[in-house]
Amino acid sequence: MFEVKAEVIASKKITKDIYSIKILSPEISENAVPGQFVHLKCGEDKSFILRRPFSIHRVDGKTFELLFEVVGKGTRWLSEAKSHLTLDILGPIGRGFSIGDNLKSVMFVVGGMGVAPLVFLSDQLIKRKVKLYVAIGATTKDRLLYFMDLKRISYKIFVSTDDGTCGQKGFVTDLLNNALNTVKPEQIYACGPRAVLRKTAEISKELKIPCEVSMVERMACGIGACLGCACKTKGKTNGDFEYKRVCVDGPVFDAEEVVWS
Amino acid sequence: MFEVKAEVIASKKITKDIYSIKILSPEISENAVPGQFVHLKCGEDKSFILRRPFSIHRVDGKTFELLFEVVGKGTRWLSEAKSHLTLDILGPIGRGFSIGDNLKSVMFVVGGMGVAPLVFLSDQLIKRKVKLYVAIGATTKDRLLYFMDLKRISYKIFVSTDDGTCGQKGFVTDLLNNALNTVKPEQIYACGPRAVLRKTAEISKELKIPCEVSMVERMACGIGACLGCACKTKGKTNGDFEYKRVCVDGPVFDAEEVVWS
Amino acid sequence: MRSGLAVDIAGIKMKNPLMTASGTFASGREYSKLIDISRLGAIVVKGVTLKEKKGNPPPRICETPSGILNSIGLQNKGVNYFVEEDLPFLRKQKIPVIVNVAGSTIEEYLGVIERINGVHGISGIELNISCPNVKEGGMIFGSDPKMAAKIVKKAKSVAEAPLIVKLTPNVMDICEVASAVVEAGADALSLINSVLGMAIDVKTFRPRLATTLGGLSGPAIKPIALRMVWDVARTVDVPIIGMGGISCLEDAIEFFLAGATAVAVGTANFINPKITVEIIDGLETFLEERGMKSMDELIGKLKV
Amino acid sequence: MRSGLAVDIAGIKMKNPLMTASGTFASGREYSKLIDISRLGAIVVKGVTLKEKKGNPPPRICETPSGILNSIGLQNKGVNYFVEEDLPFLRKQKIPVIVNVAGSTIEEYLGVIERINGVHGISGIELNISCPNVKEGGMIFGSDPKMAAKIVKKAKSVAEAPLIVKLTPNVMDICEVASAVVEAGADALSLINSVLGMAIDVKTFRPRLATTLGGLSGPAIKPIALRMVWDVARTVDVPIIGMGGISCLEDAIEFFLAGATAVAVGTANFINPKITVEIIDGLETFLEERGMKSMDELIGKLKV
Ligand SMILES: Cc1cc2nc3c(=O)[nH]c(=O)nc-3n(C[C@H](O)[C@H](O)[C@H](O)COP(=O)(O)OP(=O)(O)OC[C@H]3O[C@@H](n4cnc5c(N)ncnc54)[C@H](O)[C@@H]3O)c2cc1C
Ligand SMILES: Cc1cc2nc3c(=O)[nH]c(=O)nc-3n(C[C@H](O)[C@H](O)[C@H](O)COP(=O)(O)OP(=O)(O)OC[C@H]3O[C@@H](n4cnc5c(N)ncnc54)[C@H](O)[C@@H]3O)c2cc1C
Ligand SMILES: Cc1cc2nc3c(=O)[nH]c(=O)nc-3n(C[C@H](O)[C@H](O)[C@H](O)COP(=O)(O)O)c2cc1C
Ligand SMILES: Cc1cc2nc3c(=O)[nH]c(=O)nc-3n(C[C@H](O)[C@H](O)[C@H](O)COP(=O)(O)O)c2cc1C
Ligand code: FES
Ligand code: FES
Repeated sequence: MFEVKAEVIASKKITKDIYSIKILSPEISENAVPGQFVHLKCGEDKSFILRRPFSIHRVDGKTFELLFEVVGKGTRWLSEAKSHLTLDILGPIGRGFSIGDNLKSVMFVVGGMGVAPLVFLSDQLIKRKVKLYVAIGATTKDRLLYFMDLKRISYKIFVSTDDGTCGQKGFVTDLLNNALNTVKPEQIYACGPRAVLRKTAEISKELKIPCEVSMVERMACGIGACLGCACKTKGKTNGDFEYKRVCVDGPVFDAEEVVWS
Repeated sequence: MFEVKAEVIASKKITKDIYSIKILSPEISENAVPGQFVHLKCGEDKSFILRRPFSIHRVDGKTFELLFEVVGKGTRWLSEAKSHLTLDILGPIGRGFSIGDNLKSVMFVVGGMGVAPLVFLSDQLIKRKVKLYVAIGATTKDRLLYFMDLKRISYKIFVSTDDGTCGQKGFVTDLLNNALNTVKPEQIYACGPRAVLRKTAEISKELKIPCEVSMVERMACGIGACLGCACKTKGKTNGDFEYKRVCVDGPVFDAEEVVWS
Repeated sequence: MRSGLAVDIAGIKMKNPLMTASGTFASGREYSKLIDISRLGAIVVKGVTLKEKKGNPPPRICETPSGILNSIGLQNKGVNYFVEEDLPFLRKQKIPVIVNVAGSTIEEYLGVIERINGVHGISGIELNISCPNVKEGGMIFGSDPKMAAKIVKKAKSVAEAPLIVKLTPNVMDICEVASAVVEAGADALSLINSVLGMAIDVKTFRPRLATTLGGLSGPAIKPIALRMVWDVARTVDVPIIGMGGISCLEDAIEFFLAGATAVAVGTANFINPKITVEIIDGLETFLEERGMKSMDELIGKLKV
Repeated sequence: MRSGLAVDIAGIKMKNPLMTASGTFASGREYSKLIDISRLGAIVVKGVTLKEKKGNPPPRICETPSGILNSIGLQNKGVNYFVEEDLPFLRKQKIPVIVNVAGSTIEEYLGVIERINGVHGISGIELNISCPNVKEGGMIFGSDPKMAAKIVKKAKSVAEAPLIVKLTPNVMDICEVASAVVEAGADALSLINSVLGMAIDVKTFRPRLATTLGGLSGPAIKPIALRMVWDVARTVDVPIIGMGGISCLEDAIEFFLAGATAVAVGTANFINPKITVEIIDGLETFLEERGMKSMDELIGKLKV
């Protein structure tokens, strides 16, 4: 992990409220693995605002990209960051996705913004010639981010939208059971709202497919010191539990490890 | 008094840490009298920072100017305000300098940034063909703001700097007694640090020259409601006192009215 | 204005739940140049004492992170001046006027109440037993449940208008004081007054306020105020006027959810003089968008 | 490093007066990746209990104006784990290590103290009778002067290392508690712990913290903390560790002027991990520029 002052190289509006930003940092770019995140200072020098966590969306040489949605003051500020602005960034942080050595086929379960880290992961999987299936859902057609890219690189793609404007009407997990009747991935990676992760965990457990989920929690320090970002996980003995830190013990957890209740 | 959203027309660095800014607002410009001030929101929309008071430095048609020194976060922000930025301003506020109907000659006593409202006042006095004397002081030569302009329009100018880089070494009030031996203004207007105002008040009382001083105090509301900006003044009966509001009862007070202790 | 925003504080009927916090709005005259103050749910005036009070020496104001410290010290011209000079203007606004009553002895409090009893145009009394900026009275009365109950009981026996008691946050257990004053007859509570604080100028090594200590207000104290409103709302059965750091619609809604029947805006007026009416407009839209018919669907509706 | 920055807290010799606030720096390992923690005056570790404590459910953090609310709930793996797993790393830093001791019963506090008695590498004990985020113990002990004195007396009779007592701001009169615990044997005081607060999500109508209430920290509480340090410093004769909202050099200086012998930085670490060492560097320059030879020329030197 590094603390760097890194320059914004480019920034782009993807669709309403969704932006991507490209940042120059050899330290972070060259050390990052898919699933890791950066912890970023938003706002002017003197303003007191906690850093905000963002998944590493894509890496290209000495640069990396973030993909984010404007939901509050931090992301609003970031959406206005222009080229040449210097950002204060901690990263790369956390446990990323684990990619088994002889992995042949995987399925992504993507809910909304959950696509962000999975694009980085897909780049690595494609390099390794892993067969990719994708189940992707969003509230509406316009929010199906990277849909065409994922369609192009995946062997098969399953789509849902809450309002039915594209693919099946409903949640992405509604079509997961059906999808898993037709394709048999060796591994599932899920990223999205908690409800999506939870349901995916259930289904993959039933079908005995290993599954990793990328958890989201409010963070303060982002480096493992404050214990703010608790995720309830199974303890060493049966029935016991332990709060792990999403920032450094995760954000990617084995779905079986998480206590969802 | 108005609350206006007014556009910055121009902004200029005068010297180290000192800036002027020109603002378009017919409401404020056309209603202002010398000595009044505006109460200005500094900082981005959502940041919580009290408004800051600034004297109206100059008026030209529908525009007015401020002259200010960067001393903290509010003035720093204002120094970075670019043309076209919209400012949230309350003004014009307060009791300005009173100019007697048949006034023939006046003296300015200026300490440092105190020059700001006196430039506006001088414009009006010159129009009325009042004879102007100026006693001006600053820490050092570079801080003698508007010195050449004041020199040009004044009948006689007396100068001091704390470090002796221009004029007499010492405070402006040190040369005031001497100055008032040579010139006999009917009225004194003083603006600057409290020590300058106080000493000027003493001298003018001794010499029985009417004197008005422009007071400075921390402000919250700036419109007379919070009683934050107290200035100790003489009460109705002997020995009694009353806290008046610098924002609306001042900022210009009769020097005799103020309790200086 | 829809009647959906209407609330009732101990018989004081307000067309909406937005009030001004005492001492931040004087008697409304100044702000009436910038907003239509007749749109307010009610106006709470600056603390009034029996005789003129000069207040504390300057500096009286300083800024802190997301807040301000003040040490005004209840400067006011006394209750007679208020009734004769300020009230006529307020009456014309046709909104409830609530008088913040202060004093350094119980007798003084009672004297003010007696003077305003029956005076036309006064809808309520806010008993200020929580001012942190005076040496005598104020917070001292409000910190001790027994003392607080004693003064409230006497005030209640004299007061003709509904009696709202304003509580200080500078206590260990605000619920204890709240219960005591409600028991003693308070018709409603308002909280919180400012929090004791201090700031130092590191250039001069001097306190930033002439009085050294002052009252902290503004967004910085919002989490503290909200916690206290929530605790008190579950403890007593009288309506609560919530305040402390409210500076936007969302802040106000937090207080309603926590159990406040009405809210007061203080320090935020200094930054945005239009904030009260903006919150009124925003609140109307908020209820409308959610199909809520009255404030009852919001007040105390925190989901825990 | 100049010796001019050196201070002594009840026999704990520190090369400079900058410490970390308990619970914001874990046991230093995480931050050691970003700064040279051996430069700190001392490190105060996260609260340690006798047995493992699981802590509170998430969300445990939320942001407020110039502050944060937390409800960690003293999650830690117990004193044995601390001594065996964390301490060896800390010993290598060659700076004083102060253990923040917590518990839900007096026996538990004493148990922790006994376990660390005589353990090499522990320079002091910070008795945490002020945690707002646990149902039992914590703040309850620290709010009542008698209870506080009782536990301090017992702790003092057992403790081999200097005993620092950490006070809660959630009281009416912190001086009363301070006097009681000093009387009972406290060698030093640290203040303040976080202030009870709350925040609500107006979209979901739910509290932002799973526990509803949490502890407010960060710049928002600085005026409150400073006021308490100033009051306590004039009341008791033991050294004070000041904390609450320190996020830059000027903030630290305010606390020294108010009477703190050392200061601790908490929440600000989360935003700028280098803040402690930046303040150390800044403080050295500050003294130098003013020709001050030691911290004594700064501590308590407020001009009133
Ligand atoms: C490991 C991790 C990776 C993330 N990666 C991405 C990403 O790649 N792209 C992206 O758009 N977002 C990502 N997020 C979420 C992102 O951190 C939040 O959206 C951001 O912090 C919001 O900041 P804000 O100031 O704009 O919103 P705020 O004003 O702080 O809050 C607005 C609303 O956003 C939600 N929110 C805020 N912070 C969080 C958080 N930490 N976790 C969950 N919900 C939150 C809450 O509902 C809140 O009410 C990630 C979060 C985590 C923990
Ligand atoms: C009626 C009036 C007219 C003024 N006119 C001018 C003007 O024309 N040009 C100009 O440069 N300044 C003027 N001032 C002072 C100006 O308001 C302050 O310099 C400004 O508010 C500082 O804001 P800041 O955020 O930069 O500083 P802050 O960060 O708030 O404070 C930095 C330091 O500046 C000083 N300071 C801040 N505010 C005030 C204040 N209200 N009064 C006195 N000292 C203060 C204090 O020493 C403080 O420590 C005027 C003040 C008043 C009351
Ligand atoms: C300048 C100022 C003056 C105040 N004067 C009074 C007063 O006279 N009586 C009173 O009960 N409260 C007084 N208060 C407290 C406010 O009414 C309010 O309780 C407090 O400021 C918290 O609300 P806020 O954060 O919205 O300002 C005053 C507050 C300020 C800032
Ligand atoms: C996340 C977090 C965890 C904390 N844990 C502890 C703790 O275990 N023991 C303790 O005495 N104080 C704890 N505190 C309180 C801090 O040590 C400190 O007293 C308080 O945060 C005020 O300082 P600050 O504003 O600089 O953070 C914690 C504070 C935070 C923010
Ligand atoms: S955010 Fe601090 S431990 Fe994870
Ligand atoms: S600043 Fe509020 S009365 Fe003058």
